[in-house]
Amino acid sequence: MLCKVDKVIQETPDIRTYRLKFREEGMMEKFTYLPGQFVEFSLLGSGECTFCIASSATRLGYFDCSIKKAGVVTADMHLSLEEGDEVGIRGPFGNWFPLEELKGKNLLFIGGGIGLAPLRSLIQYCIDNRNDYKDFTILYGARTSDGMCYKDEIREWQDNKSLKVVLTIDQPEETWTTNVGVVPKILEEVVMPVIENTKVITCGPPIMIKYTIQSLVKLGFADKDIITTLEMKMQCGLGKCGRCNIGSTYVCKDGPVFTNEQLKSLPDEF
Amino acid sequence: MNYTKQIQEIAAKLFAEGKIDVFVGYRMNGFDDNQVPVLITGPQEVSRLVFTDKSVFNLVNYLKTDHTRRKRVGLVVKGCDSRSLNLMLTESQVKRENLYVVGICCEGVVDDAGRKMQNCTECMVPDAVVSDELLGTPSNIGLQPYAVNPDIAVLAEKPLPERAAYFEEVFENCIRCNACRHSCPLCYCAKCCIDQETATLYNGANTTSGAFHALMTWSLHLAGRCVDCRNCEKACPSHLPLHLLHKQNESVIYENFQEHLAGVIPGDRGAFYKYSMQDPDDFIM
Amino acid sequence: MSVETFVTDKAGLHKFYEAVMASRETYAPVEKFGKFDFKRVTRLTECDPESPIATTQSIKPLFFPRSAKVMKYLATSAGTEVSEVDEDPLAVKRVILGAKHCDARSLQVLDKVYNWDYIDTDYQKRRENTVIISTRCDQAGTHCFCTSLDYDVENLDAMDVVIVNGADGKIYIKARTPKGENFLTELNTEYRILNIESQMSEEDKYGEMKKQYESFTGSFRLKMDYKEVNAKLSKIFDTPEFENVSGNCVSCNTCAFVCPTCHCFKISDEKVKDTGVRYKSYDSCNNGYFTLMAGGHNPRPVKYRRWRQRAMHKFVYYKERFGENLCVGCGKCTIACPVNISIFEVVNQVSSAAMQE
Amino acid sequence: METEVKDQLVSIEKPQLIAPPNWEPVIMGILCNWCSYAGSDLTGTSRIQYPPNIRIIRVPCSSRVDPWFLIKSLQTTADGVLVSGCHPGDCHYISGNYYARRRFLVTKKLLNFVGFHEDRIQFSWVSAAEGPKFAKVVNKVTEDIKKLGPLHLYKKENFEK
Repeated sequence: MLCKVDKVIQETPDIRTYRLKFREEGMMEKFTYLPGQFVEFSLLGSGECTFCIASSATRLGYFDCSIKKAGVVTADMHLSLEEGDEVGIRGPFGNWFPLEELKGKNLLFIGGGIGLAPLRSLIQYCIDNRNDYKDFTILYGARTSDGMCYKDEIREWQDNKSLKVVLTIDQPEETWTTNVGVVPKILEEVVMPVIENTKVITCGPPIMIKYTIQSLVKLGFADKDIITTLEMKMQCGLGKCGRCNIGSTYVCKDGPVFTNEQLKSLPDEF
Repeated sequence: MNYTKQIQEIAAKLFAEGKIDVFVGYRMNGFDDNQVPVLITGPQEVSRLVFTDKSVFNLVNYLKTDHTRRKRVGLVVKGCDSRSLNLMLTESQVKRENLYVVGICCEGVVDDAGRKMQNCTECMVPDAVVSDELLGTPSNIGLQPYAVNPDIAVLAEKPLPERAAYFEEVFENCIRCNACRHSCPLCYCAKCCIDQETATLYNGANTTSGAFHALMTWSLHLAGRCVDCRNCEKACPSHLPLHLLHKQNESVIYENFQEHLAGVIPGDRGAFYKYSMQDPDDFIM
Repeated sequence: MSVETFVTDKAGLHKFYEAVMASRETYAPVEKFGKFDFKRVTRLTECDPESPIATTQSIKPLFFPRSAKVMKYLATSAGTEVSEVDEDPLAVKRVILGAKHCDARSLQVLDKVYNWDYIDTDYQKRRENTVIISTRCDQAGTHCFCTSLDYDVENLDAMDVVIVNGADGKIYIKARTPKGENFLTELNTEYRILNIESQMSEEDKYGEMKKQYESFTGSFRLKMDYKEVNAKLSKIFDTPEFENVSGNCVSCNTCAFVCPTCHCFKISDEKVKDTGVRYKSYDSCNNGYFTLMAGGHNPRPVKYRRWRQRAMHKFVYYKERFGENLCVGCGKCTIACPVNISIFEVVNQVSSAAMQE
Repeated sequence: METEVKDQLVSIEKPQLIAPPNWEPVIMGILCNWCSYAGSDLTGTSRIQYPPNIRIIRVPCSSRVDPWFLIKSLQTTADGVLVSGCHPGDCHYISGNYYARRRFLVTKKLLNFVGFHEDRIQFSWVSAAEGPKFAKVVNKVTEDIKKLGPLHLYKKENFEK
């Protein structure tokens, strides 16, 4: 499936959001996905890359992918993929956040850096179905204030009275007025979440996930209430190439969304 | 040639004195009379060490792995192995003070069938050139006149299309497992240039021309450095005659620059790292 | 109606081979550089279907090629044109001669991964169009341990036709699957003139084949109890023994490339100016970059972790997921390995060492 | 749909076993920045004609040319390669071309050893003042390669008759 890049948003110096539309009419209707799933981008001449969808299917007509410059393909994308260009898309693959289970619960989203992208999909979905959920907290951390993506959208969320948004950066900056500190610290000191009837959804760099889960467990969250999305090198997305194996689990088929309970049952490779 | 006892004694002594963390040697492979490398980390395993004329693998290869990095290592080297060690030292890949080298005055090793390996019959530096301790009687044969490898001589006689067809078969049989590269002590780059991920340069596809590209590049990067230990050829699952490429380079380098033995002199960096005003120029317009 | 077991002698077998080669595109072990590999053959003199030496690579490349084009494209100023690869050699009906039991078995194992969830149609097509004729080994190789694994070597139905060398130079040819029966019925029947035992009953023939099998199983050097190994390995993820067994591994990819059941691949693009091809080629979990992610995070940066993945995937993970061991006991990896690391030794050593703790 | 790859070149370039009537060779020209590239510039500015078959890549010095550039270009599209640098002694980096000279010789001999005609890989020294020489060199290389015909790497029928 070929997609046309509709809009490029430079979120931070090294993160870009691509808003994609299908080249063929009517494909968008067939392309149904749920928050948490991912697609395989293929940039001709550079290769394939896995990205999660950063928008919700409730926003019709397009989907977003946020891409951080990290490897060869992503570097090529930042270099050459502009509005009006075409990319190949395979997907959607993988599982999704347990939407049914989340209904009627308090939600706490914890994102770090580019890890907000998969959460954004779920956040959008939940905002669009706001009445199904109770309290709504977003904790988002980044290295610097520059490194925060979706700045406009965060402002929107902050204006939305039904959401509580907590932002933090790792190092103090002159213009920054709110919280400073790494995510787990803020989580314990500032957010002080309610434990009952709450589901936590977290995503970020591996090191952040690790410590966030530790402090969540310390706060008293049950393992099954902590949901995360894993990253792993993937190439086919079809459960064939064997790259994303963790134990007998294929991250591309059985993941990328796991609860902490499931994570614990996997071999300790991460 | 059997230094099993001496090597076991040396290794035990080194462990007892606390001079090394790892000893790299050979052990019996457990199913026939051939040997495989072994990394020994304590005195209790010393009895597994052996050394006979079946000790073929070049152990210097293990100096580039994480098992030996930043550790004090004892290892056994034959003549050709010591030359590659010398090159690694020259190219600052290992620190001499971290090594305890047991040199062997090699009388030639044999292949699976018990024949003397071809490179051993041609060997010009049988005695280890780097060592803390030398086992055996040095042969002191000194520099010998250079003789072109017989395989090269035969192939060079053949007309071009025949050679092309022969090498096409070689490249076609290559499965690109990169065992040659990984078993070569002098291929220590963290990321090989053949594994570049840029699509214009990258050559991941497992095709005949991909193998051509990989093997040719590999052999040219080793030209002037290859010590003819034939680790690559022994490692190749397809039994490709990889020595042909190296020997060809070696013969050209010898004929034109009179440099044919890499790694014999400490600090000598190989033919491609120096030049002379008298180098042949006639092939250039 | 099932085709009865055909008994013949050496000459009849050669006639049979010739008939097979005349009927379809044939692949058989061909010697090159002192090793055997499956290649396209047209004459019996070119190949050696009964070679006692195992081929370097299994028959896997005939079903899952070393490198396959997935697609190609042409980028012009008017837009990008993506095309699928046009030629289609998959429709050709093929025969493989001289495959060993382990080779044939590996396809049964691979079917599992290729037929779950997304079905790999190319692989399927190749499978359907190929008849595998297998000669039962008379003597186990140094590194073979197929009888110690979770499949019935004697009555294996992975190959379509099996050839057994019985006593007194008698050779038994038997179809094992409907595909094999159809193939034998369709085959030019000229070779059947050399039938030397027309009176023998099926039971007697089976008995003769059984005898050969028993002498074959007696020749194994390596024997283990796969159930024990499976059970032990699944409990010992964190054992330091993996570090010891992987010590002399040189991190090349040979074991996975020659393994008949390894199926990991990588996708790579190659381009020249505006055109390019996307390939799907073998990859190996022993390769240091295998799980290296773009951000620089690598869950398996060191050798013992990669070896652990390899051993556990073969004997634990695949078993959990698909109910089979991802190892057929062919010993190809040990032969090909530059330092002769044997998967048999690794799993046994690790499981026994971990139990002692 | 995927097909087994025997020869990847065929898919990128359509296989033509015999040189078609209007076939023009593609020659990879790798020129050093200081002498040969300036030389080729001079050829252009002094309006001396030379064949358009050459595709020029500029490198800082002829010793920047790793042998695998040559191998890679022969493996993909080029029918021949020309590498050109400063005359011995004129190197901008003092000794780069001396090192390069050794490498070129070994590369050329090795490629010849595995079945390439010697004229596929050619080298020249062209200084910044030698516009006419550059044209002459390119002319000669193009002529040589035209004589040899297209290079179809590992296509048996057409491999360096």
